[in-house]
Amino acid sequence: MADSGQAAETRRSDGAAANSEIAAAFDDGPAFIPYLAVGDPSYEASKAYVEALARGGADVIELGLPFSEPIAEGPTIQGAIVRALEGGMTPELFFEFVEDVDVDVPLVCMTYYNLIYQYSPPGSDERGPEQFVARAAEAGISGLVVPDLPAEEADPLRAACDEHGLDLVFIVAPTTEGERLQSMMERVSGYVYVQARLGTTGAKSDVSDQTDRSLQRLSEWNVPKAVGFGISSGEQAERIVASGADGIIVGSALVDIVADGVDSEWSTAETADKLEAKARELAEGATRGQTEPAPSDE
Amino acid sequence: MADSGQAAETRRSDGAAANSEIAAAFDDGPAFIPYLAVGDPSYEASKAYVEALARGGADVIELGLPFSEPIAEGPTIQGAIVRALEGGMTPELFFEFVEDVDVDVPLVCMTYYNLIYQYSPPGSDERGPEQFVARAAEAGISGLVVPDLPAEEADPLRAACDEHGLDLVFIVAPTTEGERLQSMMERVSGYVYVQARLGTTGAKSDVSDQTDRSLQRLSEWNVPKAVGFGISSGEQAERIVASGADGIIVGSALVDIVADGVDSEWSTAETADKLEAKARELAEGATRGQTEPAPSDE
Amino acid sequence: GKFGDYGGQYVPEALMPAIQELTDAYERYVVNNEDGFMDEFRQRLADFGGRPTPLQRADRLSERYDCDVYLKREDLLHGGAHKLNNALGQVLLAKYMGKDRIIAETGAGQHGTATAMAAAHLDMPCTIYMGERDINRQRPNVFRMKLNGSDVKPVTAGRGTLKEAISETMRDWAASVETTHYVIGSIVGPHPFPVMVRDFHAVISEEMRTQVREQTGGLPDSVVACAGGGSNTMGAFAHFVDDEDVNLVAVEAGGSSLAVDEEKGVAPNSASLSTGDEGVLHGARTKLLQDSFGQIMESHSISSGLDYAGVGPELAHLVDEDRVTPVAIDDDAALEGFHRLSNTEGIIPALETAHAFGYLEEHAEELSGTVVVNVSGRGDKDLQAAIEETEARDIPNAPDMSMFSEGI
Amino acid sequence: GKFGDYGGQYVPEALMPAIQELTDAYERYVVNNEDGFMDEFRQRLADFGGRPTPLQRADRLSERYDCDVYLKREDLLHGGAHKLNNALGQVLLAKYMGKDRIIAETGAGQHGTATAMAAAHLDMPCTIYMGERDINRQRPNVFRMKLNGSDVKPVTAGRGTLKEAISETMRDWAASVETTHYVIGSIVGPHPFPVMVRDFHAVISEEMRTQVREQTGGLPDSVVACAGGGSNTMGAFAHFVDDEDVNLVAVEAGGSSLAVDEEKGVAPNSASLSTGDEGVLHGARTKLLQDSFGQIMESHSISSGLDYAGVGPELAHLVDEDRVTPVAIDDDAALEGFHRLSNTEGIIPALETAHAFGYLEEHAEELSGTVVVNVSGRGDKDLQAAIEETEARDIPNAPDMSMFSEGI
Repeated sequence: MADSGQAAETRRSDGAAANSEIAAAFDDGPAFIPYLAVGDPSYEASKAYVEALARGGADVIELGLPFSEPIAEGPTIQGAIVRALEGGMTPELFFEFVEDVDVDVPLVCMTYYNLIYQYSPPGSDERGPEQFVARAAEAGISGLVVPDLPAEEADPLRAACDEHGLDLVFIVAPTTEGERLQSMMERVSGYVYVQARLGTTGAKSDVSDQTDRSLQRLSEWNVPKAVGFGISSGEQAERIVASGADGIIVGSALVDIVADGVDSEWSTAETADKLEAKARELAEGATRGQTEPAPSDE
Repeated sequence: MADSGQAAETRRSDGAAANSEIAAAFDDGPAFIPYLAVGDPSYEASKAYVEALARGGADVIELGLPFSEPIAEGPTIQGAIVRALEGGMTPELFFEFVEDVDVDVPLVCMTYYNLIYQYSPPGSDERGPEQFVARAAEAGISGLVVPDLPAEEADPLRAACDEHGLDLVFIVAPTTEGERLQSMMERVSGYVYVQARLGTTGAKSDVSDQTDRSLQRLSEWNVPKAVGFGISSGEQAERIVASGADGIIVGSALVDIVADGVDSEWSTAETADKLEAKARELAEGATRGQTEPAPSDE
Repeated sequence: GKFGDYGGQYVPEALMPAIQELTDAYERYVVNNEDGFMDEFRQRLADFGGRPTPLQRADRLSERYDCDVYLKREDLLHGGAHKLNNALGQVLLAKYMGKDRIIAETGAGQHGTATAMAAAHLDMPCTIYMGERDINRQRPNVFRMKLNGSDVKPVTAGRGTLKEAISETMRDWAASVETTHYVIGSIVGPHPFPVMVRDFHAVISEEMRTQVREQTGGLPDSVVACAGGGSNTMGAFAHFVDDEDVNLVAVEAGGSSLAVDEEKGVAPNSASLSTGDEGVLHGARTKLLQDSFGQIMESHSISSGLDYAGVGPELAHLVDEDRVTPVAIDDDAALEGFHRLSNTEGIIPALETAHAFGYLEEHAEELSGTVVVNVSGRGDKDLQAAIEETEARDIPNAPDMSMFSEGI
Repeated sequence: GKFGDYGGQYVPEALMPAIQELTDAYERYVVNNEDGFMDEFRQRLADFGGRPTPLQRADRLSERYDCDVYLKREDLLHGGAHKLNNALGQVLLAKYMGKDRIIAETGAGQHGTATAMAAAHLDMPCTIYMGERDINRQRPNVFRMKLNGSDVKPVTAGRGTLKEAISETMRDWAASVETTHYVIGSIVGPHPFPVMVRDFHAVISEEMRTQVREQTGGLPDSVVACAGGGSNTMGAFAHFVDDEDVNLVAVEAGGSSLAVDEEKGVAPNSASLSTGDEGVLHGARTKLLQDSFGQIMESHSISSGLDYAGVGPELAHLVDEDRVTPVAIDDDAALEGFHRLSNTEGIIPALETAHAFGYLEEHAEELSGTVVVNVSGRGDKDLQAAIEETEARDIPNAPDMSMFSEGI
């Protein structure tokens, strides 16, 4: 406990990741952070897809642990969650998946607070964030994103993360300002998830200029800024990174491929190949963004 | 007008019929007074039926001039009225029928007040009771029964009847008492229609002992008492007359035969024969009632 | 029992004693408040019925017509229409008279449901006659009556509609008159029904008068109410009849046309005040839709509650006296009024009531000052009809209803 | 924003500024009546909504249970249920906040229709999200919303019911939060919704308290209200919470059984107060029906308005504090209560409300003194459901409904 308290203090003072793997992912140029819901549409397929993302150049992977009421998600990711739940995904299976999946990038668990709040390890009667984070750490999770957990309600989870060396990623919206921004800055670690525009998750062809303004608001934060919401092409990835992002987060554009695979009855390998190709496009776009000058209005 | 005023005065003082034919009908033993709706189911058939009733022994015949809202009728006579209206019966056709039908008993028109109130002779703009009664008298009608015209509202019609020598028959219900009875006694002529029981028209197998009480209430009236509502057999006719009635009125039991004829597609002659037979049964019953002693409870 | 030449008691003799007994009871209990009848009536109207109903300013309509439009919210009365005022009054009166049974007839079912509610509330056995065809068209209302414990008797005679149900109820009454009260649903029928039903509904204009004074400081310039038989109309007018400066507008159902088809015996409207002739129907002399022989015409309106060939004798008289102005509003304009109140004021009116809003639109140039409209009922009962009738027409202010083509 | 451990603001970050802006507006306008907001709200509730609603003694029920049963008649509010109190309050608040658009979600359609009415009344554009399956089950309500000028958006995701509609509305709000107010329909969701919705409905118990004192001279012994999300419940309880001698009974939907089928993720009831566990749903920590993993269970009730897996955090807290007694009443008993109120008192209650009358019957021996039941809504919307559910059971006090076997 003393140790973790110290870790938290360290994090808050220097903005560094609590988890060294996540910190490392941003060391080496812009990070490409793809998202998939675990178990969509099955445990095995999902494993192949996540491994394909790693091959495609992912620096960190966000793994969705599906919750029945995903209020922050757009229809695309909601569809993935429904498929995963219908396929029998549970928190325990999720952790087995994390242990099982063959990738060597840090894994971040994205889920809703009730699953964390209710979590109890097999055979235990105790429930809650501490239990969840302990199991996540044991399975090899490096960080958490909890879209319905605002900074104000996050202290119990933050403490558990500190204790177990996990990062807790917060989402900054275009509307986040003032005290709230401050409160998040004090609690965030690993990276900050910069929401590119208002709305829920979902691939869009336009990427708002709100991104630029958001990045400016966060310019003083000592934590990598990863931009998400609506990125679907290598070109967009390039622009975002050129605007100053330290990383890009892509979910819906990848989930769309999984959904197409389900609808069109592609083989797992076929879908995995398409995912890998898309990942590569995005990762390369991000890399280009760093080396190119920022696009001007001319 | 002076004449008719005098006639009215005469009637009211001695209770005699204004119309000599109706008076005569009761002279010769108990009167059998059948009812049919004119035009049910057609002008021609209806003519044959009325003539059959005369052959069967009718002393007076009540001819229904059909009105679209027959609120005092039971379902049987309502059915007859619907058939007659659908067959095209109108007040003018009704009067032609009266002129046309080959019977030598007095004819009484039974209808609702709106048809009287609205009546205007062909080619005339004037409407109302005076016009109606004039035309009825001309056609050969001897009297009127208007079930929705209480004595209190009857003065205009009473005056027109007096002027044209028609009787105006009122219906006395089992519930009629006191002043209302008095008011009717002052206005009635021809005969009084004694309603055998509460309710609307319709053949019933029981004839209520309300009849006896009603006849007693009217014992001082100087006008023949004809009992109606629910008489359907010679036996009932006999009992009623034996109880002191001067006549019996039968409608629904006869209309039932017409309705059966329509339903069973009997020929007009066939229906007419059945009507004649039924009329004979009723007329003979009535006659027996006068000669037999009144039935006792033993 | 007379309003000029109108009114009277044109009923079969067997019913006269009941009519006289009712007249006597009306005078004792309703007119003279014997045994505190009217106090109990008013208390029950408040507690059970929800009176007083509000008088609400309609902001959008006021702006549209450049005057102050106020809505008297009878749609908020228990059951969803003004009908309960009368039904509760008569059932309570029957109790005071010692009757142990209630009968009524109903066409669209509004009067039947109000009577069934009142009968349940006052623990009175109740039988309601309804034409078989109407039963099939108004099944939710039939179900409501049954839920309230009433016996609903189908009438199969004739065309199976209101006319036949009235005849059948009269028959029941003629046979059961000693123990039974017949609850007539409008200001029609023989005396004392027209005055009694008016008195029970007069609470509408009594409240209206107080409320409009409180809100505007004066009397209204006009009071507008739809008119079928005329019960909500006289209820809304009663306390203003003596105020000669208050225009009283009775909005009738103009149907599809004011012309008549005498051949078929059909008037494609229910505008007896505007187009009817004097005659005798259902116990009273009044204005009627009838053919030249005096046969009653089949009337028509988009709103079944206005669909009646007669009208209350008192209204007929007030029209002859030029105290009440009759206006006919056709089906199309009524539907437009229905949609206007729904989408600009958040109140879905009954199709009957909608005629009054059709009047506002069509006679906008005549409106000025304070105009009070009686919102006689809510439109929940009319949703299916509104869909069908709107689809059959080109109503500019209707929402897209394509998803409801197959009904709701 | 907390009730013991319950409540809070568990929402996506993008919504937090809106939630904070709303919290600020709630404190200024609702709590402190800035710019006379509460005065205008109350005036509109009176004129447009029909407040105060009556407190009526139920004579037959009082006799049956040998105590004084009073009915708080929220069924008489415009729209037919208490829902308008809140919808009108929030739409008016949105106007004060300068928002120019309203969104809401609805399951059975009651909150949607109330919101659509309020939006029309206050001239606010309104979009209502509704699951496609619910749209097909509740077509009359959909039509009412469209008539009131609202845009009804079908949600096709998932099973097409309330849960999906909530997600879709959240999505809209997350994208439009700067111009749009999301009208939540119960005392659920993130702070300030639970307190704000309670405050808008608290007029129920405020009136109740005055009325019961006027009629009985004292406070009630019990206040009984059905509880789904709990808005009518807290509305009926709010002004009695500090009166420790007044029993507060929250009647939940016991459905067909209080047992759960964890395998299928189905709880055949909606009794979250009686059987739920603490968790986080739709922005607040409260009692929930959830499986051992924390996935939300599909709840069930004969009354769609009670069919929700969560409950207001304030109610959850009051239950933990033993201030409110939760009681579960199953579908059968609710239906029997539905029929009893209909045929003995002349009031057809909503199936939600019927649970409270099921409670009276099943807990008759516990009743004494003055018992006030909140009649949260009328049952017109439930006629079809009542037929189907009654036919599927043996309900001794139901009328013969054979003619309705094919629906109404």
